[in-house]
Amino acid sequence: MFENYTDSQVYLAIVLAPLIGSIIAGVFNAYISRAVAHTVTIAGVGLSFILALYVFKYFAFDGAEIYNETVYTWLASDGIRFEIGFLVDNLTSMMLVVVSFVSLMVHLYTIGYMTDDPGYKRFFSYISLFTFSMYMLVMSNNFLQLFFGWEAVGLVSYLLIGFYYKKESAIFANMKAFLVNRVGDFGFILGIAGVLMVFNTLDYADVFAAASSHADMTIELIPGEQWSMMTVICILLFIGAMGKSAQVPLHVWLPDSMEGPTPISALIHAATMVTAGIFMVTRMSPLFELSETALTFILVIGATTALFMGFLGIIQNDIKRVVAYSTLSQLGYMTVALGASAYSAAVFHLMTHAFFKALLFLAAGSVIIGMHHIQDIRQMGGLKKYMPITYWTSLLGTLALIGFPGLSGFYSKDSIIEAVHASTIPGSTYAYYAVLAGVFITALYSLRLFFLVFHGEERMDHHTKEHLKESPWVVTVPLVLLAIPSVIIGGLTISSVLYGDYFHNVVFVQHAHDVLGHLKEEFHGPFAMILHGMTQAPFFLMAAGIATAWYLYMKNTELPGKIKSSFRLIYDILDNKYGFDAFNDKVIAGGTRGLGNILSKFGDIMIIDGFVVNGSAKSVAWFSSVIRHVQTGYLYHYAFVMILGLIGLLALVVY
Amino acid sequence: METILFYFFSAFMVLSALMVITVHNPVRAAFFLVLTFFASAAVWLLLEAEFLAVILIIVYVGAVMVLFLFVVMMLDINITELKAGFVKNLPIAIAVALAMFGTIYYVVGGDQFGVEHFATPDRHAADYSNIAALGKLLYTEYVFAFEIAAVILLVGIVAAISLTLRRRPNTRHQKIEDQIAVKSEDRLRVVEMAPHARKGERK
Amino acid sequence: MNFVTPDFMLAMPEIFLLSMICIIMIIDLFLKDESRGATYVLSLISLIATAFLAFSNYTDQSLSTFNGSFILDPMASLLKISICIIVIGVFIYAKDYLKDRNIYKGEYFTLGLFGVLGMMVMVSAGNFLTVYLGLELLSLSMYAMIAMQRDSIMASEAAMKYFILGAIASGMLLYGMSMVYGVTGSLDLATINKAVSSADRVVMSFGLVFIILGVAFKLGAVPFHMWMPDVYHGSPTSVTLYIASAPKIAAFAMMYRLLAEGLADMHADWQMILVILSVLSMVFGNIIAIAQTNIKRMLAYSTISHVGFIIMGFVAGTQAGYGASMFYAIVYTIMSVAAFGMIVLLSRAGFEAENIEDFKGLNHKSPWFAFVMMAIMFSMAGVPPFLGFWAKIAVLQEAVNSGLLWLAIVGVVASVIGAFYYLRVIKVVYFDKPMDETPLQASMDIRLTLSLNGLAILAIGLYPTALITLCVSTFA
Amino acid sequence: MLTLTHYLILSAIVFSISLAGVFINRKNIIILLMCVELMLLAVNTNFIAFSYYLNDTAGQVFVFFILTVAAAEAAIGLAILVVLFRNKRTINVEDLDTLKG
Amino acid sequence: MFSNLPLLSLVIWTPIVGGMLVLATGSRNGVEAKVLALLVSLATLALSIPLYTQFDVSLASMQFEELLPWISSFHINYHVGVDGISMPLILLTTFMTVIVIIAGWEVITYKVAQYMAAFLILEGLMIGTFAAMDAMLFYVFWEALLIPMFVIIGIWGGPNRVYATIKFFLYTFLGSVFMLVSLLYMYMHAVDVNGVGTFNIQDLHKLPLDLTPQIFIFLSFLLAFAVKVPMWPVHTWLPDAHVEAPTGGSVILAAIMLKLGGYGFLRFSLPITPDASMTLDWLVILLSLIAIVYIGFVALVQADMKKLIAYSSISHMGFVTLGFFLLWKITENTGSASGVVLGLEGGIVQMISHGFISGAMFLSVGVLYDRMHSRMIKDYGGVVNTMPAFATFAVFFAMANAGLPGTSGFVGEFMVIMAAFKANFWYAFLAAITLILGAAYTLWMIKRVVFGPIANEQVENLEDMNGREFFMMLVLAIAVLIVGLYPAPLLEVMHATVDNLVAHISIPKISQ
Repeated sequence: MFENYTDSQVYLAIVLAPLIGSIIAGVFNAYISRAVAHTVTIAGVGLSFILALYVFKYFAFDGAEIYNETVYTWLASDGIRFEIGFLVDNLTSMMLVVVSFVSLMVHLYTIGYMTDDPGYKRFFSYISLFTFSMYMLVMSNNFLQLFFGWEAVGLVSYLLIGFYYKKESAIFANMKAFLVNRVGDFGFILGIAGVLMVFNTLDYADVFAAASSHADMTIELIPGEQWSMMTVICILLFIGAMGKSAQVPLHVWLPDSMEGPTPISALIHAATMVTAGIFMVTRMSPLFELSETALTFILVIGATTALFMGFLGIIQNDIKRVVAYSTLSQLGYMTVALGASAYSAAVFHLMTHAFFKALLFLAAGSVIIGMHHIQDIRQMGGLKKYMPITYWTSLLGTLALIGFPGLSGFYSKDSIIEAVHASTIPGSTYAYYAVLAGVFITALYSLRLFFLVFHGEERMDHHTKEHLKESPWVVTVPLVLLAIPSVIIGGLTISSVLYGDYFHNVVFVQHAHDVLGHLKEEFHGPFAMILHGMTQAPFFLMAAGIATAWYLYMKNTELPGKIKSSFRLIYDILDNKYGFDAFNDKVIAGGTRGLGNILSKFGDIMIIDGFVVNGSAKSVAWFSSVIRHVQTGYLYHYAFVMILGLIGLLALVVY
Repeated sequence: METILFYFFSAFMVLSALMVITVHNPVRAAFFLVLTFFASAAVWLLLEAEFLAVILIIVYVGAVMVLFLFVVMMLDINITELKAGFVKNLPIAIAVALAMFGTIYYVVGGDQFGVEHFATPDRHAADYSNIAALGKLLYTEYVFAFEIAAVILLVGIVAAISLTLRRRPNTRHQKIEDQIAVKSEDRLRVVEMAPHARKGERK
Repeated sequence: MNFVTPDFMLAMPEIFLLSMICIIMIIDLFLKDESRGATYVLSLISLIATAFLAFSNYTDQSLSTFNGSFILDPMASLLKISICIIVIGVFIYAKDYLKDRNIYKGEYFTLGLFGVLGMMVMVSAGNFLTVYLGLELLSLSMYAMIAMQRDSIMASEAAMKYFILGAIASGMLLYGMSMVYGVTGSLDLATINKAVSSADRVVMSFGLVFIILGVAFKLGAVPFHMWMPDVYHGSPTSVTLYIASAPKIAAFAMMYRLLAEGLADMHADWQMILVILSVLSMVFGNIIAIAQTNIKRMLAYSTISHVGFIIMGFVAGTQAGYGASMFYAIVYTIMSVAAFGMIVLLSRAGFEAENIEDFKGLNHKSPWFAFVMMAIMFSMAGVPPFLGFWAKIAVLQEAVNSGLLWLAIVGVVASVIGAFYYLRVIKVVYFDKPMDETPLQASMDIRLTLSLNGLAILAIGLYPTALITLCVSTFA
Repeated sequence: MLTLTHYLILSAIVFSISLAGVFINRKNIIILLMCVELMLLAVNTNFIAFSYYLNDTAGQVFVFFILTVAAAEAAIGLAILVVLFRNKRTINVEDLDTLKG
Repeated sequence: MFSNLPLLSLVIWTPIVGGMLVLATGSRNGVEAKVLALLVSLATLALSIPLYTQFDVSLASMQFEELLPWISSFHINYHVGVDGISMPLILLTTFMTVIVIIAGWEVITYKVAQYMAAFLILEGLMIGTFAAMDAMLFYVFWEALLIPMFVIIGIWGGPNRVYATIKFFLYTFLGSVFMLVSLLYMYMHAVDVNGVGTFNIQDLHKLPLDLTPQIFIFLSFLLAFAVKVPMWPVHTWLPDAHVEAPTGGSVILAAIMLKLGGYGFLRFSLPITPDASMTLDWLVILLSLIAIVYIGFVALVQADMKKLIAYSSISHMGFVTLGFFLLWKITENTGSASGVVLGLEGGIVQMISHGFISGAMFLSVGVLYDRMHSRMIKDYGGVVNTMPAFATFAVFFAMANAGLPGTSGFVGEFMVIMAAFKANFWYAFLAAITLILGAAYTLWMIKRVVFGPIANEQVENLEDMNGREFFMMLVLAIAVLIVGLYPAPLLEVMHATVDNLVAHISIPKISQ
């Protein structure tokens, strides 16, 4: 189909199509109609989706060679060339498809969702720009461009979270998101600097090729303490991932990011951008494999995120926030997989999660449209009969999320749990129990949400109820289209992605860490996995979760309130999200401002300016005003000074 | 003999100098200054500077000191007022004088200027004319300086006159040229009278 | 005794000037107050002619006549020309000021010319006697000029103070001369210089200090500066102009004649003393100037600091150092005469622009003269590209060259302190609103001269080569 | 036996006295003027002594000029004094304090 | 076609002479002064372009060199030339001056001719400083440019302008006089081909000096340049000067004048006193890091937008000095010189980039100030509602200021951090904190000023940018983007020069 075009032109087209759409919609904002805006952006993303599919086919089925070429030299200095270039391989092509597909869905969905919004064209411009940035991120062939994409998606995320710029909470959330991400980037850029120091290049291929030969390098961070250079670099890089992929303790921005319009919650804060960290670590597997310490670190962070963020999902009442905490928890799962060296599993879960989580968000958006922008689930209930398509697609998404056997989520999540179980990396035991417990929690909060929204009594007010109806087709069609992969993609691809050789030239795993290779021996096809899974602990935990949710929110609806009051302390802890926000607000932000004030008032104004600068000026002026009185006006004083000077000089010279 | 004269006049000179600065009445001070000059002229005579000794008396005592006295008399100064604060200032004055003298003494008091270095020159012969010697020098070697000195005196004259000469605008002078140049028209005014001016009527 | 007939031609400028003064005095006697302009014009003409004569007399050798009491060398010619030019400026600036205050009398000009003559004598002096006489001729003229504003309490007070202190200082100078005469046996500078090595060291140093006192007093170096603020302040601006400008050149010449020509072998001694004077002058001059509100007084203290710099160049004791010092002295007079010219420009009948506040909003009244004022102030502060900068460079270079790095550092720090009060003047000129809307009333000739003066500060600053070369080659 | 030193010390004493006079008199400017005259007298004595002992007439010539200048100086000084007195009605040294600072 | 013209001199003197002409249009505040000023600045810009197009990037030596004797008795020459370091800075100057002239177009109504002339003269002097190859010529330009800046702040500045401008002047004056003494000292020791003293910078580079004099010279240079940059703790003049300066003054101050300090390090400190630089590099690094971190915190709490940006400038300039002085630490730590050039070039790029960004930031504040006459953050809020176009640019430049990749702000910071890591992990660590702090203070300001609901009535009545303002912002935004997206051409011109510099610095002047 594209034989007449060179590869690089195709890749450029993928990247540039959404960019051009974005520029048209953004720069010529005032001169084009809404229809033009969404047409050009959708056309751009659509084109890139088609091309992405082609590229995917090219790699997945035709077994194409890895493409690694430079587009242009960004800058060259000191003999190091910093370039913009594309690395396209199986991982990239898969990511391209996921990103472009979800993006396309979100574009379509937006036509319906944002229809009344004055910032309609701006929104399209932003999400197309985001798509472009995400492509740049996943297609980069070097650390620098990765960082470019990394920051660019952060920027768009910032712009989109603050999309409703009049809303105080939104503009607070977007700043918070950007800053927390910046903390991650702080580590990330140091990691990149470390890479540059060790390898003197930022090109993936060169770095990975030389990685193992530098494994023994050390760095003296604290005098007398030699640290493994690789560990330092990997942890620094992972700090970047923690920011972007919202791992504890840098997760605080993600729930707040729900201030943005729902489509971007689906696209950015569930399916694509937040998984950039997972993608990055996978990409860097040749480095991470060299440091067990780093892997342990990842494992512990991931497990903590997976479990404890899940807890928070249980008590949230905002429909989007529940899904957001679920996203956090799922990102924890992926991270755990990374820590267990099961990179493929992480990416696999990334992919399945992209579909069903996008689905869930969009469904939530659909509900919000129906509810006229009420997001509190306590005011919902019984929506099933008003919004059937939304209901069914949500159900599929929910089941996929909780890992119901046979759906995509089941395959990916179970694989992760198994992989962690098999892992021997320090911390894996903790991680295993965490992710296991997470299964129960996931089921509990997911079904809680589901029941409260779609079943039970109708708690919305009369006025809302009158206008309650199913969303228009531009909203429901993406739901349906997303539901399909949510159900089937896992089973379809698990054999090749996870246990096949799909990632053979992308992911590098040391033999000692090769848990997936270990699992591969027990894998006998997707169907067998379902059967096997039904006998395993996760399944029972999931079932228990469903049952608990049913009991608490369908059967005995008084109980949650009672539990809440009898476990007040725990509830308060959860309600305060373990105090992270308070800590950040008071200690970090407050401390920073306090320090700034001290340095400004005390350091700059008082000591440097007041004491040294103005002080010396004042003392000269003071001295001047005093010494001028030597000039008394009296002749004999003048003469006296003269004589004194004379005698002084005489004494000096003569004696 | 010379030594005695020297000590006598020196003591005279120093004491009068001290009186100059310590008496309160400027008239007395001026007179003591005159005495100092006299004593000093005597000392100069010991040093064979006859001409200078003479002009010191003539010029200084005769002209300058008289000028001083004249000014003192002319200015109506309240002498009692000028007495205060004398004791207060004494210590510092003594200190300064002693320090100055000490330093000079340290320098000249040694034997740098003793006989070994500066032997007492022979007296000049009786027909030696100090005036002639100086005059010759003044009009040959030092003619330039002499001219400048003349200019300085001119400046002194110009300055003194222009500073002190007052033309009082409201004093009446006799203006002779005006008196001579006067014409009849200036003195005599012919008034034309209207022949029939009625009483009470104004033009 | 071999008497050689003096070569009167060498002293032609002085002779001519003296003759002219006498003529002017006589003419002035017959002039009515309304036609006093004739005196003014005649004075200018005689100065121009004198400058021309000095120029035509130029020789690159060192000639002496009048039995050694008169020296004509390149320095003498250059300084005489400078003095004449500066005093021409002074007279032009002073004219309107005098008229407005009813002190527009011939004596101002004749005494001024006598002063010029005194300076010329100092510049050409070849022995102690001519130095002293020149100095006294200059001083006496100045005392009289100050007191000439007879109804002014301040002027007479200033004159009295200057007179007493000046008399004491010249007494001291004479005392020093007598000591040096005593041990060297001569009044002639060249002879003294030869005799220094065999003379008694202690007495020589002793005399040296007194002589330096005389020089330093004339220059106004701390601690012999006390007269300057009061005299600058108290004198009518027309006279301050005069006192603050050309006499510094003469004082430099006096310093050169006495120390560099007469007592060159005492270099080590006088260098130490001059360094102290230089430091004290730069530091105290600049610091005390900060507290001043009267601009004349401020400029007096500023002069003191400039004197410190003039001395700084001198301490090197090298030919280049004297050149630098002389360059500074000339540059200083150009700036100083311009600065006081500005005061005159702003003054008018019944109004003395004496306080810094009086310069408020000059930029509104006349952007051009605001610029001139700025140029003067920045030049004094030593900011390039104005002339004063090069003067500072020249003397600093000499200080550095002679190993007195610390002196140079003190100098630059002092100049930073000094920059503060110059900036304050510029601030007043440019940033403040005017207190009244009275336009400038100065006549055309002042405006023109002052413009030229200001332009010179900028133009020579942009291309100082000629002047610097002239000064340096003078001593080469 | 008189030596040069004697004369020099004599003049030193007079010189010091004249300096002391400057400080001791805070009331009367005329006395200050007289002190200046004393100072010149000391200098002159110095010169004459040197001149005598050096057997060099130049010193005497110098004294001649000093006397001349001193006369002119006294004239001008007294003229200024008169001007000052007319303005201030006082010749008190302590009253000369309009200019200061 | 231009080969026979004294191009560099034309670039220096056109604005100065033009400024005089503008002055001559008088104080009628007529439009002719503005038009003339614009034409002069455009002409200068046009004249400066051949400096780039005809620049031979392969040469490390001076190009467009001109040498005329000036002050023969001190062997001072009118000697100008450009190399890969100064040429971009000159272009930056000519470019920013045009912007500043446009920025003052409607805003300045008081003494327009003087205003425009001051900027033009300032431009010429700044270019002269960059181009000077004779140390004394450099110093003359360096000091002389204080004068127009002093006047600009003093006449058209804010209420506290007198304090600010005098502080500015004295601070910088104090800084540079010590340099003067050092120059004189070196003049005494330097010997050029004719065997006499010289102020020729290239000869000074070769001047052999012992370590002790080197250290004193280095410290004097450090003081001079540190004040200008400004480095902590001699930075406190900058916030005051910026706050009080008119918009154009702030722009020039931030965009160009601060660069003079950085330029000085490259032209004087490093090559003339390499051994002292090596001995004292820790000092500069320490001060730079303090500037980056300490000032970052201080910037955070500023209530005045201009002050905030001023502090941000100080913090950003910390990268410049940091990059310049990593040299020895890198060699010491890694044993190789790789990364040295990266740091140096990073510092230079940071200077250029900061020129655009800080200029743009101050212009943004100026746009607001012209409408509301307040610089206080608290007086604003929700500006985006009434000024969407402005808000777009404001956010863009804020992001650039925060060092977002793709904008020029990233390039220099990135390069310096990369180099810093090679020298010492903790240098990079502290430097990278700017990623957080820079974003924090910039975005917090944006949040409070631009976003949110309309805060008050004045904000509600704001009008969006007019064509003139839009144009300025657009041009700067394009510049920021170009440098951010494709900095290679910019880097290319400086490679040869920087390589040469590094080669020169690495040879000790003293025999160990």
